[in-house]
Amino acid sequence: MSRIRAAIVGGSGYTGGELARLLLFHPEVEITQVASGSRAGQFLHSVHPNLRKLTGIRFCRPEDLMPCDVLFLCLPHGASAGMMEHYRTLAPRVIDLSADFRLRSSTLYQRWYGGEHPATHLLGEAVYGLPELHRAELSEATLVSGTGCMATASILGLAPLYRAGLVNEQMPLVVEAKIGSSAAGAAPGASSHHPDRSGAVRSFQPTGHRHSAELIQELGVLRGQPDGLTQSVAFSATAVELVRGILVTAHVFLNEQIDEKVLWRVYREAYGREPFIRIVKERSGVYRYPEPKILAGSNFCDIGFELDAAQRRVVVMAALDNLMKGAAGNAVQAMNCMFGLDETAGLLFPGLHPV
Amino acid sequence: MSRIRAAIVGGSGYTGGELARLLLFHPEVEITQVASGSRAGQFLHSVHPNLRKLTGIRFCRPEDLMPCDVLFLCLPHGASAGMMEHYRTLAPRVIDLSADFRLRSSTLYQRWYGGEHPATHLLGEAVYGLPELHRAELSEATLVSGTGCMATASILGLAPLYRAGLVNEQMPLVVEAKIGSSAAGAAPGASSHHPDRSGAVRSFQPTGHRHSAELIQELGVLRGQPDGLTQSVAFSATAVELVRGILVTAHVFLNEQIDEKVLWRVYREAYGREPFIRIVKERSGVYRYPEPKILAGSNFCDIGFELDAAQRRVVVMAALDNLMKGAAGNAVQAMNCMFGLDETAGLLFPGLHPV
Amino acid sequence: MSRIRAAIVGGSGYTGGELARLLLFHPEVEITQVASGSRAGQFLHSVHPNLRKLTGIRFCRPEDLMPCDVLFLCLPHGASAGMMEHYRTLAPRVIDLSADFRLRSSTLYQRWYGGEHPATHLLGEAVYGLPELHRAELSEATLVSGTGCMATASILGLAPLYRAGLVNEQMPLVVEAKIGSSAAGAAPGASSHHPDRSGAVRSFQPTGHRHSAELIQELGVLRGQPDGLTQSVAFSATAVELVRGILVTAHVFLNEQIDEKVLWRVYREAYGREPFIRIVKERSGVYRYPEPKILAGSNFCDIGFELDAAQRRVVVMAALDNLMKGAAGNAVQAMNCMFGLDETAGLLFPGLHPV
Amino acid sequence: MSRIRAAIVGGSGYTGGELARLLLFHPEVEITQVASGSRAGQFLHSVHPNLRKLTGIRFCRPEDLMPCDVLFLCLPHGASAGMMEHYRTLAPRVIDLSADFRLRSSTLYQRWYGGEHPATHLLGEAVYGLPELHRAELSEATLVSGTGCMATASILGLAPLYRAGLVNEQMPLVVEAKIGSSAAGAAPGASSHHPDRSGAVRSFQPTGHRHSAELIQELGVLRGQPDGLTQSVAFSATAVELVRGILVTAHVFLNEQIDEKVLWRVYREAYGREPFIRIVKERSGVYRYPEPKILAGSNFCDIGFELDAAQRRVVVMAALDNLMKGAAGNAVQAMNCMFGLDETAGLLFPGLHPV
Amino acid sequence: MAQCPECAADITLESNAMVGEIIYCPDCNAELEILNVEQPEVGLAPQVEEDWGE
Amino acid sequence: MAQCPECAADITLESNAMVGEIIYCPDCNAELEILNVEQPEVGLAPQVEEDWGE
Ligand SMILES: NC(=O)c1ccc[n+]([C@@H]2O[C@H](COP(=O)([O-])OP(=O)(O)OC[C@H]3O[C@@H](n4cnc5c(N)ncnc54)[C@H](OP(=O)(O)O)[C@@H]3O)[C@@H](O)[C@H]2O)c1
Ligand SMILES: NC(=O)c1ccc[n+]([C@@H]2O[C@H](COP(=O)([O-])OP(=O)(O)OC[C@H]3O[C@@H](n4cnc5c(N)ncnc54)[C@H](OP(=O)(O)O)[C@@H]3O)[C@@H](O)[C@H]2O)c1
Ligand SMILES: NC(=O)c1ccc[n+]([C@@H]2O[C@H](COP(=O)([O-])OP(=O)(O)OC[C@H]3O[C@@H](n4cnc5c(N)ncnc54)[C@H](OP(=O)(O)O)[C@@H]3O)[C@@H](O)[C@H]2O)c1
Ligand SMILES: NC(=O)c1ccc[n+]([C@@H]2O[C@H](COP(=O)([O-])OP(=O)(O)OC[C@H]3O[C@@H](n4cnc5c(N)ncnc54)[C@H](OP(=O)(O)O)[C@@H]3O)[C@@H](O)[C@H]2O)c1
Ligand SMILES: [Zn+2]
Ligand SMILES: [Zn+2]
Repeated sequence: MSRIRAAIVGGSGYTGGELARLLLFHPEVEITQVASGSRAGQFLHSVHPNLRKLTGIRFCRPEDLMPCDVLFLCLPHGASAGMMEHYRTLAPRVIDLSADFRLRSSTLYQRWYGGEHPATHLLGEAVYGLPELHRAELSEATLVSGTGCMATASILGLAPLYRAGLVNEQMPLVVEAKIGSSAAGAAPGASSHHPDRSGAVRSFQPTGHRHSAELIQELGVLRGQPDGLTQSVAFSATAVELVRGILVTAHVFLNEQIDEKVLWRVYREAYGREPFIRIVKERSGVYRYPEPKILAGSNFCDIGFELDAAQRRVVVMAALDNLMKGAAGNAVQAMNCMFGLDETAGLLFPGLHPV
Repeated sequence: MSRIRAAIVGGSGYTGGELARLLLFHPEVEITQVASGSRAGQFLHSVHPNLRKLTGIRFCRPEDLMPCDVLFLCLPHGASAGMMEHYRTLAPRVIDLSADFRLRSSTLYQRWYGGEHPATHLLGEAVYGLPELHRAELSEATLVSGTGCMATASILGLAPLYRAGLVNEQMPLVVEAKIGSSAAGAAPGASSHHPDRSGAVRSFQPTGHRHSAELIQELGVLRGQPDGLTQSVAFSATAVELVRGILVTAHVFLNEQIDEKVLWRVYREAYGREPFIRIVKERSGVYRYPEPKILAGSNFCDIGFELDAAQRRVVVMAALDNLMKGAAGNAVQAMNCMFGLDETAGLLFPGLHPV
Repeated sequence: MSRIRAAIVGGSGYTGGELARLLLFHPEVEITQVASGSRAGQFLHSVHPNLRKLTGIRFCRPEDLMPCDVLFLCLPHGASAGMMEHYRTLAPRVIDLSADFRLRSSTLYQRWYGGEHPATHLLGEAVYGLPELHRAELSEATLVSGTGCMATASILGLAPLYRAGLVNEQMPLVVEAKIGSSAAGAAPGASSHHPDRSGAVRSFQPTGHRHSAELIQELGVLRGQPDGLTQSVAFSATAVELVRGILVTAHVFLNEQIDEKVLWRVYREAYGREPFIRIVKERSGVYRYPEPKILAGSNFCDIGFELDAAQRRVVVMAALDNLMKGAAGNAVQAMNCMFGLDETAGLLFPGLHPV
Repeated sequence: MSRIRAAIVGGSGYTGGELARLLLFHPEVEITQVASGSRAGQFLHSVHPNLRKLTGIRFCRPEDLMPCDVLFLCLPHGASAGMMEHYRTLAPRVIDLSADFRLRSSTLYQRWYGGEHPATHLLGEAVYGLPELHRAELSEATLVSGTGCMATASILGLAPLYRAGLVNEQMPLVVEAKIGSSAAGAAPGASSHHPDRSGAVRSFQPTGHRHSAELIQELGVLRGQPDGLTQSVAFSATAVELVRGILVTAHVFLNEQIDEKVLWRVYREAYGREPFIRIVKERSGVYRYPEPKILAGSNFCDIGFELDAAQRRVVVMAALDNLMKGAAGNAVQAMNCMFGLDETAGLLFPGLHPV
Repeated sequence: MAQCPECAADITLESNAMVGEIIYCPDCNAELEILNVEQPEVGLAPQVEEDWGE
Repeated sequence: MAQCPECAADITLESNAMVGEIIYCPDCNAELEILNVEQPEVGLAPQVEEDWGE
């Protein structure tokens, strides 16, 4: 079989570069083009120095994109929705890593993103590209949305509890995400200036964070609440000293008194056969719970939990690399699903230790 | 007036070293002795290199301690309680930075620390050494307890809301602390080994953290619940890449619909005249909320908040340096209260930027 | 005596902010104005968050500067030279932290900075503001130049060897500086973008670094070579993961076989009475040689050395905080000299450990 | 062909873990055993958390090692030499990552390591396992030594200049290495305690560093000086804030006036066909010279240079990951040479950006 | 004395303050426009939302 | 097949397993003592709580 021809738009950014790295080594894919408005003509390695000596590809201009089998969009929020009709003429399958097609409902979109969605007629077609929850739909999909990096960790961490009906939805769901600097993309600015960003433990948007909407949508689906979870969701994010990586700590309250073995069973049943999810909960050692740093470059989402039986409370921890399982890696996994490939193709790097 | 003669036990550790630094420059204090079991005879700067050329003091053996005006204990949890009678013969005023005398109730102690308290008869005498809440008692106190570093940030951040009766105590209080590596003290081990600790975002004790007990006690007092707050308290802590510093993010739910100006008023009234508390809540710039890194070496606790009116929820953020307002700085402030000195004496360093 | 009235130009930058911090707590100084073109009208703490609650000063426009006793210029290289006549009408004493007046010779300036110096007639008046080498001249000076941060560490580290005539000038002097990100100032850009700058070990200008010129000038003076040291000087700089701090490692070859005690004597004689220089050379412990991190916020320059007797070689290590002894702290020390104050006034902060 | 059966001794350490990671994904290798004295019976992932869910292997006791095709020794210096006869009975090919067999000459060994070598009769058989310099010998070798991590970077960076006879050996060679914390191995201690090690820029052994011996041996071979380079070698190392990675900055002086194109030619000829060496020297962008952080997990050694024509000086920069090209990656590359495999087998991971 | 519309801080106008002038709130750093000098009053100045993270 | 008393993971004993031997749970890394080999059973081995942070 000939290789899948893939192209990338927004290839000079961080998710674009990560996709290029992954697809270069993907056994079934050939990169045909990588577009960049600002770097057209330059070699990929002028922006992504890790790719030096590995490829001679140069960035093309976005307007020079040619038809291909699958097109990855790695543009800022808002940049792809208006152009989506055009992009779909270029490829029968499009994967958009931005937030533009993550929400099914234009109402939910409007509430969290403000303003009308520029292409509401496409919302119904797009699939939320999380293989663990939407594997079957992905095999048929032609328009797939990437997933929010903190949302991915939160949803994967919490899904088993919601699906099992264990959560007391009268009580709030509190989710605290700790996140590295690469999540904000490649454009420099005052908030990413090293002397100020270094060593930061910085709250941004303690309330009203947009990733909440994805939790509300996806956990809602699991609860049979198609208009979104009705439970109170308190999501906050704190930037920490880290380039890649997210750790989400979620506090949920339970309907009933259970013991920890129930949690083990629920998580094992949900994820025992998932190639990219690992349950991490150890009684000894240094790495007892999910730790994002050892996931840099890997597509794993590591998930742990701890029961506070007295308070009928579970603390769930989920870690991933925001550029991998939180963006490009997950997009490749979704692509593998769409094309019926082995889901792990091109995603075998296990992560480093120490690091 | 002659200078206050102060001595330090456990002076080779991190809080002991920080105290030595502060007291060396304190205008009303003279350090008479610094005891260390492991370093006796050596110069202070052999362990605390920042003190080189600033003092010729050498560590003495703990058993060679002589009478003084105030004795600071900087020992691990459990080490001072059993010896407290002895220490009190050495000085009319003792400040114990460990957890041994933080809790008023031996029941609460037993629940959270496990085992009988070794000196229950002293529990009634000890004052929880947080000047912002116990200033009056401190002026009379002879046995003062230091405060837990994460507890201090949490309590100071939340006290105004609890005192004002704004909190819905039917809902849980969720507190997530992010904390640097110096909080674990000076003894090396596998979990502090640099290749493994560096860049970590590591949950430790997601449930059952002992600092919860201090919140329960102190917020309980503010609510007229002398046996401790009855509200469900979900406290978790995550170690992040930082040496000094804590950021606490607390989620509370409110009794009533309020607007943000009410919060401004409540916090201004509580802390407008406090020398070491600053309200940090800005509409622009990079440092909009409390940020621990700029507090390294300073005695400030910076506090911010954000209202989620729709969900009747407040997110409170509080930052401090665990070795300063979270330990040694606060202990000096408490000492200043005990001796009727200007509360800011010896504590004027403002912190650095950038850093 | 009334306080010295000091004003700062370029107060929104890093050295300007550091000066503001130092002068706010200086016992003999009162800050009259802090000028900023971009932030006029805003409070100092909107840019320098550590100063919140400590001062109500607002930035003024540069054109609104009024006469004062001493004016500090914290502008980029090239911005002050052309305006110097104007600044000198505002204050009888001017301290310029930029590189514009560091070199005595317009030839040397042209060789290293390219282009004619814009105010050659002032070069003769300006004093290289390093108190350890130019204390006497400073007491008379009206125009004082700040010193290059890496140059300061290098010169202070090497001066004793050169003055003592120990160095074999037929062999090269090799100086390797490791430096933190704040040395590049407050303006964000691609090279200071956190995901790229974080964890970097990045060579910049491996050859031809301008700080070489200061070494050549100042070490030349010590060798009686007024046109600059004739020895081959190989200076290179590497940016490392650090916000504040410099470590310089210098390799020199010696004229004669000596033993290490000679070095001890030479350094002791040079620096035994210097308040801000410490010799750091220990046989045990973790901090055996100068370490910049414990100097953050302090005005110390720590200096160590090691003899390689077999090769007649000395390795000199010198550490400092680039914003303190490498810029603002040194400028305050120079001001203290100019006004005949205690040289340590306002500069007593000892630095932190751990940090 | 059946897979090569490989076993690892010292598998609980950092280089042992890295080898396990590499060999697990090596297309031609099967790991038969991983020995550890301290962890026998435990799963690999209890120490190397990145390997969770990837292998069910448990550590065996060193005394339970069974015959295999190739044995990797990942023990501290001094631990393997005395046991080497025994290890060679277990496998026809042994690769020892320690320093025990790096030096050909027992005299050189004695000068730099002190004391008699415990197995001098084997020194002649061992091959210095750097494929770029000893590819042919490796194909025949039965005892191969790993290479010092800083030595590897230095030798690879300098070899082209020495081979080309460009270096003025009357002048000193000055090499300054910057290095991360994983180079010191997995055992915790005071110098690796995070609060003290974090942000460090710490000189260790400014003179007399043992890696000098490898430079002297290998560069000597290139100059036809079998007893070692006679030139004065000044090697120093500085620990910086980094877990993995080395940047070496070397200053050499030249015999003749050349222009930079000569250097380009020399380096291209030396390394144009080397799969793991890249010349990095760009005129623009952020990554103009070798940068270790983007090499984490990759087997590349990136090399750059800059000419100071006026002083007939070249500054050479070389970067690598100490656990990869500096240890385990290079050992796998050497193994590939020994078994006649594609040299890049199992070593394709390109490194990450950003990171 | 004017009040900050964002955080209700007391804002003292300087003697030479003019209507239309932009000042900053000392507490919340809001950009404020002076609306009235006699009966001190300030309003929030229109502000572009900067991107400052994620 | 034995069950981990901590996390209920299936634990397969090796053919040469002996009563009293210490093994580890592949899922939760608990230290387990083999209590019975015929009817596979394991119990939690007494473990000293290490200090691993704060
Ligand atoms: N970073 C993450 O961790 C992460 C995780 C999950 C999802 N995402 C999403 O993935 C998308 C890309 O993120 P990123 O981090 O890769 O961003 P990025 O590094 O900022 O890169 C975005 C690229 O898009 C191009 N671009 C910028 N503005 C544009 C515009 N107005 N119109 C068209 N092209 C424009 C730029 O390339 P040229 O100017 O060269 O064309 C730029 O390199 C975003 O929507 C983000 O929300 C990111
Ligand atoms: N680190 C923080 O951020 C922080 C904050 C708030 C409160 N605290 C509390 O302050 C206390 C001291 O903390 P730290 O961080 O300074 O600890 P540390 O760095 O570990 O120092 C404790 C010192 O106590 C001495 N010591 C150790 N074990 C002892 C024992 N069994 N009996 C008597 N002395 C012993 C040791 O000195 P010698 O062996 O030389 O005598 C050691 O240097 C602890 O109770 C801690 O909970 C710490
Ligand atoms: N950073 C260090 O470690 C260090 C050490 C030693 C010496 N120095 C020297 O000290 C000087 C200041 O360094 P810094 O790090 O403070 O720089 P910085 O953070 O970039 O600040 C410089 C300030 O100068 C003002 N400015 C910028 N461009 C200007 C221009 N063209 N004309 C007039 N004003 C301008 C800016 O303020 P407004 O736009 O608000 O007016 C800016 O805040 C430099 O000459 C530097 O070489 C720095
Ligand atoms: N780290 C690097 O960057 C690097 C680079 C190049 C070369 N090397 C060399 O590679 C070797 C291993 O380095 P490493 O960093 O992997 O060290 P490490 O992390 O300290 O691991 C060494 C392992 O050897 C075992 N061991 C320790 N002491 C022993 C002894 N006395 N006898 C037998 N076994 C012992 C230990 O395992 P058990 O106790 O469980 O058996 C330990 O896990 C060293 O010789 C080092 O110089 C290291
Ligand atoms: Zn305001
Ligand atoms: Zn188990």
